[in-house]
Amino acid sequence: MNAAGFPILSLVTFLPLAGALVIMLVRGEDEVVARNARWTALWASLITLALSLLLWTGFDQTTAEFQFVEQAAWLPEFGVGYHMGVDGISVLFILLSTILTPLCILASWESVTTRVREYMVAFLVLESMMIGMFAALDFVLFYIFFEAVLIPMFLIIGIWGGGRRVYAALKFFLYTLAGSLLMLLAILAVWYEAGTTDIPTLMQTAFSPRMQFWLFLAFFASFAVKVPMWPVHTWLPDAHVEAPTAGSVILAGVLLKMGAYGFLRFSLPLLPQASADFAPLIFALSIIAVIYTSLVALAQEDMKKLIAYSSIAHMGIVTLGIFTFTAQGLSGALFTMLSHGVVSGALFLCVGVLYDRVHSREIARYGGVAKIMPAYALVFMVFTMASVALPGLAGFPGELLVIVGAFKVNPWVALGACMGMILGAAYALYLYRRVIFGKIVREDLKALLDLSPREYATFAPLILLTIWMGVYPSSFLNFFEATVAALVARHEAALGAARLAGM
Amino acid sequence: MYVGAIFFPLLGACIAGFFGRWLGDKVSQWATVACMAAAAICGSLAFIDVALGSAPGVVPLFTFIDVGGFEVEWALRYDTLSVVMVAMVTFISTLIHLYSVGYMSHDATVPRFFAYLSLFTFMMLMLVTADNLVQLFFGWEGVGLASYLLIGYWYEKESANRAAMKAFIVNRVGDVFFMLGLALTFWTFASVEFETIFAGVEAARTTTFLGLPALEVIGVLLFLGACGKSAQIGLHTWLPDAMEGPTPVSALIHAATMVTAGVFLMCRVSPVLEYAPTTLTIITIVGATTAIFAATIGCVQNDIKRIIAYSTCSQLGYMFFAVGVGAYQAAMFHLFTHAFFKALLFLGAGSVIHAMSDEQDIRRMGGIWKKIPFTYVMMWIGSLALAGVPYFAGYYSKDMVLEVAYAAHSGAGNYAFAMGLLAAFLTAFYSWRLIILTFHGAPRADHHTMEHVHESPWTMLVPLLALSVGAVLTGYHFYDLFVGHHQEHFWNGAIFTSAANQILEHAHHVPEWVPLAPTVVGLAGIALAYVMYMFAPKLPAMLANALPGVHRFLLNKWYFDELYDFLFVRPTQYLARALWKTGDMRLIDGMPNGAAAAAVSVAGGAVRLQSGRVASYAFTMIIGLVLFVTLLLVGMPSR
Amino acid sequence: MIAAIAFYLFAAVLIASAVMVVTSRNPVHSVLFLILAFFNAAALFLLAGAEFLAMILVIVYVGAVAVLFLFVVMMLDVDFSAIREGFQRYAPIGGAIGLVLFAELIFVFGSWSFASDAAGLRLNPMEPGADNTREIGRILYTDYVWLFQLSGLILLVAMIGAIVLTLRNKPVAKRQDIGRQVSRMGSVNLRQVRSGAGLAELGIERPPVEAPPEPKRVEHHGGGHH
Amino acid sequence: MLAIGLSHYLTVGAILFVLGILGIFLNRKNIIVILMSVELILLSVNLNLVAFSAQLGDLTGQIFAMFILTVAAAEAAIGLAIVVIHFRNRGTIEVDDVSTLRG
Amino acid sequence: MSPMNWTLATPEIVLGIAGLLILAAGVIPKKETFFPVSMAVIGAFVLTAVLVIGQGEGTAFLGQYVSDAFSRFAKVLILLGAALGVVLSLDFNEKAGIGRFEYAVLMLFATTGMLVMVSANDLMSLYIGLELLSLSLYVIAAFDRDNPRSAEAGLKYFVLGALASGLLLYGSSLVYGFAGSTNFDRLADALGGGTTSLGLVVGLVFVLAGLCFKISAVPFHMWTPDVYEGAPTPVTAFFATAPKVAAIALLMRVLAGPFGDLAAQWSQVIWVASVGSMLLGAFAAIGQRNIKRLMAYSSIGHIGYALMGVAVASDIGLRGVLVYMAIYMVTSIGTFAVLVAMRRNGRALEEVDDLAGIGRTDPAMAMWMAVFMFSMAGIPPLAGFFGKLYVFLAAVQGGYWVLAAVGIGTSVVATYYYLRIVKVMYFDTGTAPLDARPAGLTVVMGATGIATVLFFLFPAPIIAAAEVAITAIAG
Repeated sequence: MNAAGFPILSLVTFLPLAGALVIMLVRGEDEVVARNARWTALWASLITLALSLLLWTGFDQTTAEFQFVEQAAWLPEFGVGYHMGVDGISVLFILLSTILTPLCILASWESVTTRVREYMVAFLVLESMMIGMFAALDFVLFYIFFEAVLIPMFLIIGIWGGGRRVYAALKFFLYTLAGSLLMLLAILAVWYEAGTTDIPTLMQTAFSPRMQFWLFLAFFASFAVKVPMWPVHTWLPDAHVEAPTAGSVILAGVLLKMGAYGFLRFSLPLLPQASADFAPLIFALSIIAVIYTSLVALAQEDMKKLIAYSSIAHMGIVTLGIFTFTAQGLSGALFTMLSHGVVSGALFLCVGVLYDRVHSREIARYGGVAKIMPAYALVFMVFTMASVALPGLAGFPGELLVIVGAFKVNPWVALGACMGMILGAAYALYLYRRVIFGKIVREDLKALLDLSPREYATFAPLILLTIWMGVYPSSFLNFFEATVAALVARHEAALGAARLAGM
Repeated sequence: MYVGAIFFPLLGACIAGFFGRWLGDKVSQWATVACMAAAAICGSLAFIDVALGSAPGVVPLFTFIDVGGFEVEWALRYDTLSVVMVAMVTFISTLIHLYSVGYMSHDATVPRFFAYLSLFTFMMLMLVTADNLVQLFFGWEGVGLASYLLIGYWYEKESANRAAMKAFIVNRVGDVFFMLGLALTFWTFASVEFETIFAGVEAARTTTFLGLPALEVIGVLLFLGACGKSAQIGLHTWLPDAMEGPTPVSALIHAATMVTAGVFLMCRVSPVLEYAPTTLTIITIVGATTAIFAATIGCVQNDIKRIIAYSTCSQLGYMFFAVGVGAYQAAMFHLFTHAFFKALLFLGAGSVIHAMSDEQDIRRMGGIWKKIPFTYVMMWIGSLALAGVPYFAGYYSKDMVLEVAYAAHSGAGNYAFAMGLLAAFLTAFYSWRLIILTFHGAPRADHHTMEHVHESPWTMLVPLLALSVGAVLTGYHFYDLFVGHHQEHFWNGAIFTSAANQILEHAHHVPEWVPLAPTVVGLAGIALAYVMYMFAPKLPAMLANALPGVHRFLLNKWYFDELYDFLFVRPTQYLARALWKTGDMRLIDGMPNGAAAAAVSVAGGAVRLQSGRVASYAFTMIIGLVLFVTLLLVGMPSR
Repeated sequence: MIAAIAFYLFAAVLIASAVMVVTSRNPVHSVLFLILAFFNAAALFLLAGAEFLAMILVIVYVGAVAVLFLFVVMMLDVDFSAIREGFQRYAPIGGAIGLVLFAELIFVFGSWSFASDAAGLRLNPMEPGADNTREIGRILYTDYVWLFQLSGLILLVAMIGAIVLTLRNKPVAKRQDIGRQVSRMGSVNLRQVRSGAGLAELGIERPPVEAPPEPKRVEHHGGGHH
Repeated sequence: MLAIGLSHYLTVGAILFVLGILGIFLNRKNIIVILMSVELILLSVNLNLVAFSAQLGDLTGQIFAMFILTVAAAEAAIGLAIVVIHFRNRGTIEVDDVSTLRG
Repeated sequence: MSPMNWTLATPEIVLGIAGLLILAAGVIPKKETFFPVSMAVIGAFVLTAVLVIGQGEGTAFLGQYVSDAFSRFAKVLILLGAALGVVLSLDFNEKAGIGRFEYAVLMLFATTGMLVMVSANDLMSLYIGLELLSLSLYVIAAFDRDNPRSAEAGLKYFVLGALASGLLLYGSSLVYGFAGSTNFDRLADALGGGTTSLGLVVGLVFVLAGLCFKISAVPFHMWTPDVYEGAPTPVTAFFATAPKVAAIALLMRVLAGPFGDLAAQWSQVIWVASVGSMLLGAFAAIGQRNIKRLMAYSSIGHIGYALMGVAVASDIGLRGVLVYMAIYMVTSIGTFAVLVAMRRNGRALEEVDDLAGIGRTDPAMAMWMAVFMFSMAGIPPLAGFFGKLYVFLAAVQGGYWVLAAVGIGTSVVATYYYLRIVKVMYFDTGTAPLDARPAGLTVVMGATGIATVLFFLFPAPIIAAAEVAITAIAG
């Protein structure tokens, strides 16, 4: 069956769902239900995490093939099957999802007090869908998971969110839905054209340039919204600001990766010609995204909004890297996705720590926090620095690789990406300075407590990861080395073939 | 030993940083000092082994990145160039740690300070022992971080925060060019390992990039990176502001070590620069300009630390133009000696500030030399070394730098020589202006402060003493090794000079007046300072009144900050707000929101058709029917 | 020739009365014109040889449906004078649409053609000279028994519907209750009466009339105000 | 079979049909007139069917017409019943008053 | 000519006779027999469904009746919908004072009509079945006779329905006139002859108009919102489910069978109706406050999607329609179960805002309602997504890009108002909890909800069944 000897991917995917079911069945007093829901959710996600670690240990880094493959009939007459598997691109994202979820549950331990059961159910369902999306090797299956994520996220933003949560939730939902429906059309067209939706099979299929053009546009519509790329990014700040802390973490940590993952998984391998043709457009949009959103971030007055805008900028780096079609650019993009998942998730957790205490995200409301919460200040500093791509922390290797990769394609693009580094430093430090540094002017801030043990437990793994990724990135890069190499090779082969055909 | 020299400071940083709260101030600060001392011992041993024993080596650690040929290893490269730096950094850092024990004794968060300091040292050591550009960049940014943290150490001070941020961001601007240079290096040499690069330089001479020789572009990019870190003109604005940090920090980072990283980088990539003549010319001109530019500003500043900061800036200019004319060894030599006397000056200034209850404005000092004689002497030694008075360290190195500039016999070289000479004069002038205003004359501080003026504790004085020894002796002692007859054996290939580059040789054969000239102008400067501030104290004010434009121009630091504010900061802020409020909120969000509004109005229209009247409903049906019949009768052109 | 004249005559009257049905101000007049229209249509059926249908039309429509209309019109007791006169304000466009539809239909009829094998596809070809009523009866109860039964169901539904919607069990309404009548033993006295005895002799027998319940007396205590 | 051309019958049918339709939607008076207009439409259908039946020499059309008559009677009954309850509720059977449900 | 073959029609005959017996049994007892009669009716439905499943293939009554896989598929769906429709009415009608046994009997006869419709193989059986259904529906729409809104709904439905059946008949007469027969098989023969005439095409359009009225496709949809709003909620639920399935099944049979050769013509008409329905369904519902009215527009939109599959006129498209309708029906019943359960202090509620806060006060119901709304919006992995998937697949395969694009656009718009309901339930705070709901509704909600959620696990059987069904009419 696979390296683990049992259907590990399905288990990892659906275990959280089982946990959700258990939680739903809990009955009793509100207090008891809430407590049980929390613990059940935590255990479910921890067991999932433990299982998913088997993926880490069992993964064969030397091959670009799909591993841990599972196949079952689902809709055989349509050529649609239940096909799961991971390669170097997806395996780490599954791990990212399984790591972030328990942390999110921990982070919501006390801050979520209403409708705890539903909250935990939503989170576990969300986890399930995310993992499934990364593991799906069938286009329709992928789409199902891809879209299903919207439901729990919509509820999480809408129910446990802030003041404008309704607007934000609706915007989030409709924006992404509009994009992905176009992708659905493209999937159907592919399905019709190739007679199957099995991704490994599709990768062997060559589409006509005209078809590629339209398919790419449709995919682009969906993934660009999800990434989000400029100018369809405005849902993100709103969603982030209104979502509860853990929601923001997952949103930034995993959901944003879905778009870029889509580019990597579908646009590049399936549509090499169109990808190459559209690359300049993507570059332009990415550079605009990097500079534009960094500038906008500089003007923000809300902590979460600032970090949200910074996420857009980082994702600009990611899309840039993907479309360089170089091993460095692709690896860099993947690594940036991972590191951004950890780092921006952690940054949102940092904001959450303050929000839990003061119930305000307004930057001007704070100042001088370092004085009373030194440990917190240190944690925040680590992630801020990681976010500005300080070498030795998680953010750096990815950006370095992307810039190196981009430099080959077009030095000016690389320069644009570098501008993001400067501006990134500016807004991140500006935020840090206004929140953490300075004198405490507000009386109520003086009574704040430093991190609690639970918060330490939340941050510790993230800090470790951040440093690990920064110091020893090759332990992660090795996972996708083979896959990326294969991807680049295939891309070049396809382009070469097209060029030959053109002559 | 090699590893220990680098990682002892990190150990110290971790102890103080993570456990400082439990260990207490005393334990953690002495733990870091001990770690630093261990590192210094390791560093000195390494110096003896590698530099004096000519046994370079590389200590590989583990793989950092390996993607599609982009291979980066964590490794410690020990050759003469790095080991000079290691020894110097660990030694001075140890002294400054010790000094800080006294200086920071009244601070609330001592462990934090020591953790930062040790962290900085670690990063600096990583920088100098880097085996490849990426690792160098790691250290490069790492020292930037430490510098940011230390400048902003007193985070409750708004100005400190501002300065810290400025330092980081201005450095970032330089770093961006570094990174681009790194990328270009990789695509030119297919590697970022120094060994491979140096081996491939010869072959890469013909490579072009955007129509320019790739080596030149790499050189310029890396030089721009170095400009940021070493505060060359244009990117220097952060350095004076960085004086917001505690004085030991200024001594360690903004005088002795970090700011010289740019020079170190230039020397490190000497094989590339050797084949990039245009780049060298640019470096020469920029360096020379910085030297004179910073010196002019230094003459009118009133903050004791800022004066020394501008002096540092100016001295860095010297080093750069030495690099620019191809005399890397001379640059390194000046770097080496400068580290001692500039650290000495800063620590001395710190001692003064300590004595004056944290007063930094020299206009409110004066008349204290009898109360703190030891410091006074130290300041004298430092200033003498700085001014290039014979037999002090600065004399040897500065002379050498000016000699090579002269010996270059190029336009840029001559310009550098002239500017260097003028700057030497100004250097001497402002050094003594500082000494005189600080120590002599009538006390201008208030009575209360004057009563508290006292000599510093021994932990501060011992480092001063040690540095003063260095400031006196290093020049004479290391002259032969660095630039003299043993230099080739000493450098042992760590610095590459092409066969055509015989600049050191030429420098030893310059006309007689050239080596004398710095001394003469230095003494003249000292004399002028005495005239203006000791004997005719009204003269400066008259001069300022006579040339108001010049004075204001210098006082405002050539209006660089204002210019940048106008060119970059304000437009950025404006653009940020405009993009947010107009771009995002109005234009981009306007589309979906507008679409939503449109949908609602369409909905209103659709609903209005539903009038509730049976007759209209029937009418609609019939219209539909007629429409369909017509459609089929006429025939629809296409679906 | 006579047939043609008859056709035109009946058709003209039919159309005229149809117009009157639609435009007549008084609904009673409309119903009456509708009846006239039915009669004329029946005549046209006859002309086309559908004698049975013609009869049914008269019997069912005129005899039942039209009368039902009349009945309801009368029953509802609407104040017709209050009903607004005239057409809706979009009568012109309505008329135009009607005209277009009519024109299209005419256009279609003008180019009417049958399927090439229409004759062969007929299910129930008429025997020449066969009796229309007999033929219809024959196939309606045999070949079309399925639909015939279903039509019965439709009528049943109509009946249920009409009853369930309009029938009200008002407590005051007098209804025959056979069960009660049959079981009514004690309250009615049966008495042997001599035959030939008239009312004058016997008088009118009436059930004993219960005295109306006394209004509840209200106790006034103390004469105080409530 | 037909004494006069098929198209004549069809034309009369069409006129009746259009009149019936106009009666439904141009009528502002009472609902009962709408019901009568429906009867006119059904009559026109019957006329068509009979005409075709005669033309084709096929009895199916007449059978169809029979069923239509039956159903039309049932329809009339139910229609009137609904009109009655509507009148009971509202006290009017004016067409334009049947418009409380809208939007 | 096929023989009479009575036994083939056993399900309908049994149902009809059961109806008569139940009617008789219901009249006799003195007290109101609504509940037992309803139970008997449900029993009759179940019995009929069993018979339908075992029904043979072939034609009966000289070709007026046909039984094939298609009719069986549709009939099972219809019976399921009808049975659940009766369940929904049980408690509601009692409380609304319309708990009269005739209601259930009329539902039974309406269902009989539907069965006749989907088995119709002749224009006449089509008409009779349709009228049996329609007349029953007119009555139950106005069943709450003392409620002016209900009476008005009945009146509107009746007037427009009568007009629609007039159009259908007029069209039928033209078709008959062209082909000389009303039998579908013979019509197919006549049309297959290659001769088409304008008269036939116009007749077809009239027939289509009549059928489109029943499925409430634009522009024959006008009755839908008013009737949905005015009729008692269980009646609305019934309207929205089984008759829709029956009518669209009939439409498919007519179009794919006898008129299959005219696909080029009717496809254009259906195309327009589809686009119109999708657009109207998406936009008109946005501002609605009455949730029944909203559901009316929603159902118009859904019919638009289903018609997309019809317009494509391919096997895949028709199969998509069947799957779509099956899913739509189940989801709708669930939704209406929730609407029927909306009652506070004994008073039935119909406003969207009345759902406010039930996410907190009645989490189970809110969850199911959310499931239904997301499913209707077509969000995977819920069943509604698969329905859309199949019709979109058909559109893409047929190259109907405009249809697909309109479908996409309207999906997004429509999602907005479905989400609004979820928003009201979960994000808003309500005033007071709703009354406890009867167990029957809970069961219906749960069953349909679970079916909606878990459809993705086993989609294959229903799709295979639809495949077989389509082969029967189009193959």
